[in-house]
Amino acid sequence: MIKVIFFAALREQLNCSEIELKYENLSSVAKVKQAIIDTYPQWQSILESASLLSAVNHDMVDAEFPVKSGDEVAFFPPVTGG
Amino acid sequence: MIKVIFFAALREQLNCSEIELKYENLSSVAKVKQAIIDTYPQWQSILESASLLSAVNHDMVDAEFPVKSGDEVAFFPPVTGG
Amino acid sequence: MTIIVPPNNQQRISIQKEDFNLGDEVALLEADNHEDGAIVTFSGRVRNKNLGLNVKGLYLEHYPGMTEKSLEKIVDDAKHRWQLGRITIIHRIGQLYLGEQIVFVGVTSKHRQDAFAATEFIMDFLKVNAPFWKKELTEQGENWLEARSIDKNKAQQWN
Amino acid sequence: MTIIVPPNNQQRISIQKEDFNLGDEVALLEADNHEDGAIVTFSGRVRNKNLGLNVKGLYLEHYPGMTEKSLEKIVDDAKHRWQLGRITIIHRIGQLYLGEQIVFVGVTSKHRQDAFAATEFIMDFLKVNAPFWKKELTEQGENWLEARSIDKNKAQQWN
Repeated sequence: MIKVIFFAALREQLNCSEIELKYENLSSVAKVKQAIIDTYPQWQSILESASLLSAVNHDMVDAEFPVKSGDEVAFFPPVTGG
Repeated sequence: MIKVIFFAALREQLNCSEIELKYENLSSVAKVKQAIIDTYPQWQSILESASLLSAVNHDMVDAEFPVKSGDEVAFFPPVTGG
Repeated sequence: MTIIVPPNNQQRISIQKEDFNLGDEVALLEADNHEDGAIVTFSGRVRNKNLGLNVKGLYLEHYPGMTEKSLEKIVDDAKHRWQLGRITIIHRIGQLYLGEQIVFVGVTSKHRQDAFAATEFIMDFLKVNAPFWKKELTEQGENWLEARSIDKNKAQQWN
Repeated sequence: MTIIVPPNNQQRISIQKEDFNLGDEVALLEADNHEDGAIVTFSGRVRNKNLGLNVKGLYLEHYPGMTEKSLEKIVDDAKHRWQLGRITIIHRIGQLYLGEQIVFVGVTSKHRQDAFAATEFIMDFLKVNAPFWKKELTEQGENWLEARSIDKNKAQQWN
């Protein structure tokens, strides 16, 4: 399984904070995102926003970063703290 | 008259904190310094130190800065506050 | 308040709902620390204007776990660049109102230029890498803040 | 302590024997100031090593009148370079012991980069233009500190 979590404006747009995906060849962040879109096609335009950031196991990573079963993947808008 | 004051290590080396000079053609900081040396020749090497700074009426100035009667002229080592 | 004196070179990172006292934080950074002559602090507060709307307050969301990890990495990077003593980062979360403190960064060092550089570096990377998000509460309603390109540019200048 | 709230954009320069409280100074800079989200402070203290000698304390001499004038000029220069809110400079004189505070600079601004730059600028020019002199009291005796070329170089970098 892969745990996927959404934050801030993205979570509100999707109206969803967390989903679980079966790990079936989801070997990169990009493939995880595509699997979500395949399951929830109504999220496509929101999840394909160029500005969205992603993290795997609490590290910010890019779309090609490898993912393995048990990982925590997060998607969120650019950060605005401080 | 011109009031001349010395600070910090310079004051201790000269063992003098303040002198007054008659204003007689002391039209620049350099001329004030020369007049002091003429009066106190034992101070020559100390006052001719290249690192000494000077101020006229509370503004840091260089040797060619004009001086007029009634001015307060100060000589001191490089500053070390903060 | 009980003040626990950290050993030298220690760092403290706190993500918290509660307010903090800047004087107490500086006292902690200085306590029993006679090696570091310089201390630089930054603090950020909720101010009353952003994009021309009247701000009543902010709601601050974060990503628990990743936030701490990202701040630890920023602190590690700073310690590799400069000779630093103690470092404290406090970032508040939840509901904050006008004038309230949001963030504190404090750095001690033997030399002032190291303390200045590290404090600004930490803030610049916190702004682009630490997973916090601000929702502004204005008289016209709520809205998530957009990231600013100036912050991205500031962080890139350190490369 | 009675806190007098200064109008915005005001500056405060104090040369004093007495110690000061950093938290109180920050409170003064922030009081009734909802426009400035950023505050940067620098404080310098007597540390225990200089040139390898054990420092017990410092004696700080200054040039009354010129000191205030030189600091006002530095503040004016900073205000021409950046958009600043309130500025406080406190510098102590006389006998100071290990760990005691020597100097405080605090600057508020709408934007953090202005507050960082101005605080460092003020310290850099204070170090080379403000007429203070330090005599160190060490276990080996007293000696006037020599100015450091690094401080001159730091100030020249702002040109």
